Amino acid sequence: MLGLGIVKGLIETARNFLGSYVDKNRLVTVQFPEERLPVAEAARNFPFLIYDGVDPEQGLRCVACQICEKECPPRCITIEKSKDKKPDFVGKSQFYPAVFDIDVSVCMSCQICVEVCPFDAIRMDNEFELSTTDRFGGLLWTKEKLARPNEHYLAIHPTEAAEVEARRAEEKAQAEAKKQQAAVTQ
Amino acid sequence: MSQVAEDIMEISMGPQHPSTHGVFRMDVRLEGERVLRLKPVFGYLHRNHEKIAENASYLAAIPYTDRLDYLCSMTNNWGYALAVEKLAGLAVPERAEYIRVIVAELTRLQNHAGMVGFLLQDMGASGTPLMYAFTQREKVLDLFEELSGARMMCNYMRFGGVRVDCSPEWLRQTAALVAAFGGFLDEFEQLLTGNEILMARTQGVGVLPQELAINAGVTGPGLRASGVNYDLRKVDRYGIYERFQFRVPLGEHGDVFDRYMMRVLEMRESVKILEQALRDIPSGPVMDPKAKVRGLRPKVGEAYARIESPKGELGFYLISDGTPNPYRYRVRPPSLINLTVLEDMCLGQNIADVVVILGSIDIVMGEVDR
Amino acid sequence: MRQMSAAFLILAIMTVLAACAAMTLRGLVHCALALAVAFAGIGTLYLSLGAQFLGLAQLLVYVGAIAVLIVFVILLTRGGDSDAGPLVPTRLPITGIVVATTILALLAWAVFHSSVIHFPASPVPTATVRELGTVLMAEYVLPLEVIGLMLTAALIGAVVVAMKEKQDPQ
Amino acid sequence: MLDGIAVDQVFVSLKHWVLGYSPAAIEPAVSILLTILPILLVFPVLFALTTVLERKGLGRIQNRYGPNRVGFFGILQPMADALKSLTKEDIVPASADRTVHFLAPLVLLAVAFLPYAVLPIGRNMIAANLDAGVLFFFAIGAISELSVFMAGWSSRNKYSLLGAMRAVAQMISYEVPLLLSSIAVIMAAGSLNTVDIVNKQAGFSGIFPHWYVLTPWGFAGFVLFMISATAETNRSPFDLPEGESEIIAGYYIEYSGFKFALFFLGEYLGMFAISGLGITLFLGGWGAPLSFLTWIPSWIWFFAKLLGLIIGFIWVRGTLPRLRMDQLMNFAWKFMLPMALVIVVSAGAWRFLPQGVTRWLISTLFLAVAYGLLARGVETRNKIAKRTYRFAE
Repeated sequence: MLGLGIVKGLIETARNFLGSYVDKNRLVTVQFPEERLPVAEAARNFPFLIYDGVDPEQGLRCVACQICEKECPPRCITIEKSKDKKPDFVGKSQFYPAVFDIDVSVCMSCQICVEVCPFDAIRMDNEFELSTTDRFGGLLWTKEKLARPNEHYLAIHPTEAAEVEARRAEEKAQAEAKKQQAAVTQ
Repeated sequence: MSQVAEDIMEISMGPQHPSTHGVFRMDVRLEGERVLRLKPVFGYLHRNHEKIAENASYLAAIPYTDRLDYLCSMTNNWGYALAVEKLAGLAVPERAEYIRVIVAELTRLQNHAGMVGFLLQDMGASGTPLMYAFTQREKVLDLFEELSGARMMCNYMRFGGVRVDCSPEWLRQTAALVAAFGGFLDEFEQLLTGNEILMARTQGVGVLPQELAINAGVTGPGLRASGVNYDLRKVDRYGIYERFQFRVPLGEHGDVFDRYMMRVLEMRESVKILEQALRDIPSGPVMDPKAKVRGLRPKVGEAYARIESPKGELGFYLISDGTPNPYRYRVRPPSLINLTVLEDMCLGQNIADVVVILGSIDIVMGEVDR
Repeated sequence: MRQMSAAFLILAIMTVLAACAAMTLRGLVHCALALAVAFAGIGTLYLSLGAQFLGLAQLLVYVGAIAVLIVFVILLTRGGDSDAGPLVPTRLPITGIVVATTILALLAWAVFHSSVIHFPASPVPTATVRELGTVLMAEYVLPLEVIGLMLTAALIGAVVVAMKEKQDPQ
Repeated sequence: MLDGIAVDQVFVSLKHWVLGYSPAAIEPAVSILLTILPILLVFPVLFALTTVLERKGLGRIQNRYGPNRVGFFGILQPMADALKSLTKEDIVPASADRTVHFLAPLVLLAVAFLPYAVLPIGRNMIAANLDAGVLFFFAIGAISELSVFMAGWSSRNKYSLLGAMRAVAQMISYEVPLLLSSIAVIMAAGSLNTVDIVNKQAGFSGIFPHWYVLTPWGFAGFVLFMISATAETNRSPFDLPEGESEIIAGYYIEYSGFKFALFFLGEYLGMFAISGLGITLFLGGWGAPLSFLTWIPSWIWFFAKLLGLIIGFIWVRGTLPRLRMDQLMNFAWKFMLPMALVIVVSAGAWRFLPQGVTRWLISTLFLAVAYGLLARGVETRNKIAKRTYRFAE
């Protein structure tokens, strides 16, 4: 019968029209500024550097080993090693980055830098409202803008951060034990 | 002023044409509304993907494969990872194989739904089928974001497994989506498949004969719509596809309606595969522990691996000279090869059909231009 | 002469102007459009005189069909943009004017001396559509059917000619 | 409570009340003005409401909200659209034919407003009670093709020309079924005067009204009338002239700013006018649908039915893809035209057969047989067939 398919189609749109008033999972629109979807835990946008404790300079975990600079596919990270050293969380004196820039306009948030970083110094943030009017300076993030406290990392990626904390605490404990043991043998 | 009616009219559709999927141009010579000649012009989105991959390490090339066919990043990753695993001889743990099948079939669902939505949009249905398809696609993309961190640029697969294991909660959400997808497909078909206007606009339009499809190297739903039984999941049995029971739909006429039905029926088959995969996914590691993340230096040699991506046979050909970056990195783009038969299908058709035929091939310019 | 109402005056001037424009305008499509305006003017004149059916038929047939037909013909034969030749044949304007005035004078004399002018204005016949219909179907049913037949034959003839034309070029 | 008649005639008495104040000399002019002014106000406001209704309706069909930012629930959206179209720059292409380019929207608008003269909006609320009202409506409808052609031709642009030719061809070929499907009603009502047609449908038997749509040939005629009305006003399944995906925006590509808005106003007014005629011919004009509802004023029923038809247009627009040019033409000449003739025959049979079941059976039989044969004709010509698919293991 000629018109039957069209009528069935009309019934289908009518069902959707009425459905959108009746059950919630048909009407899927989220009114963005007022309503916000919860951000997925694993969501990633641009990297940030983690520092322990209070002082971003002292507590910065990054030891400027430049692995992430080499591995980053679009080469958007530029690091300059410092001349002197500072102690890291286990007490070993390490270099630290004098300059650590990420050109956010080049970064494609692929999080390979996070994967290859042996010191858990860089993680992916999920902040996405980052529009700036300044196309060049505004998008070249320096070390100061990138540094974030460890609590922020614990807040946005809880499960992953918990594992990292556990591992670091255990490493610290081992280092302490070795130090006592070294002190005892002296 | 232009010649009119019986004289020849040259029209160039695109690259700013509302219905060429991405930046693509067609120089069409028309007699009245009938197409005499059609010259596809592409290359607007060429980003030198293969040269970049040759200068970068194997690991660094993975995020770039996301951007090949930017609607199905998971299957692109899998194709590349499969090629490198064949080259470097890496084994993949069981659970990772299951996760790969699950995310690949999810990608197929959202790609086919999107394709049908865009096809109807080209036919003039003012966005309704597209909105229904995108509602489902958003649900799949949310799952990808839960799993890999990004909706479309997942960068999820690594050589010898996958980057992150999926949580039981994620598996439960996926099972819920797969269970609801059948209902969506029934509603979708009720709106579209019986529709006389859709049948009139697509049946007998843009016919791709069987031998032309085979000779031109067309693969994927376009080939199966012309009746050729060639699905890499059955031919190559790559990954663990031989463990799942599913069927491959075949068309007879090879016209736009058959290509549309191929997508719909393949979505139903993918739902079957997903149900079986979600049921018997084992636990265990997702990454081969001894596979190094950085500095992969496969031994000298070459490898070609291909998978059944939603667009067709997506192949990666790698030549390694022992250094950390590949000597030659070549992608077999199904969209580009399926596009070569566009003119043969459009000759003699109406200008309104050219847009519909292009929509039925389902091309993504990222993969065509690389 | 009956007292001319304002509306009639405006319509008459509009129609005459449109008719002149249809002759004198340069672009072919402009002429066609001016012609359509003239047809519409005549239609509304009929309406103002109370001949409803005739006025509406005029609007429907002339403006709706014939004007569109002319425009289509111009469009299909690509005449739309070719500018017409010089408007007035420059060589012999005088003889043209002389001939025109003599004919006009002759006509004017005939009209004013004919007996029709002196009749008192006959009452306006109120022919409603219903009576037209019954008369058409009663007394004049044969001519109506013959015309119908002729029109259909013309229609089929046109289709056959168009069909043959489409076969030839192949 | 005000008795029904007063409320029903509130506008008529309002007009007479105002007329009383005007000096005698210009009384006819003032009375004409008082009839025209409401039409010029009410329908553009209805146009504004319909744009919001359309976008929200389409939105809800597609499971999204539709405009809800401007004003409460998006009510002020048409104000925003109007302001936008007013402030937008009005670009006229250099090669365009300026006068015709400028005149096209004006002619379209004039022709769009004229048909309202013969539509009976309420009990004795009709602008011009012409003896041949329906004929006037179709005469004016025929002129709108000229304005579409003027717009398409004067923009001197390939796409707009293609769009104009498509539009004119479509309008001409769908005018014939439009006329023929209304002939059945004129035959049954025995008059071309719209008020007579409405009065003929005014009676009630039991609680059901004597509307023509409730007779078999009337229902088929109404469906046919609405399909050709959709085609006549270039609305959804037939919006080929502005087929976005093929030839961008058809004949009004080169119009921007306020002229573009005028085209939309013209299109929507055309839609209301044809729906108004559909209501008058088939749905009993301002008659109440059920006998016990006659206390509601007559003009409310007219606008309620108009709203119903507008919702129908929006609903169809949200569902159906577009027809191709040749299919559209075939459908008009090979399905709609013969079907309309069969409707006329069935209406004739209905008129001369005695009351009761036989009348129903025979006229429905005419229609069913014709529909079956013609539908099969459409399907074989377009080679439409349900298909089954085989699966390989």
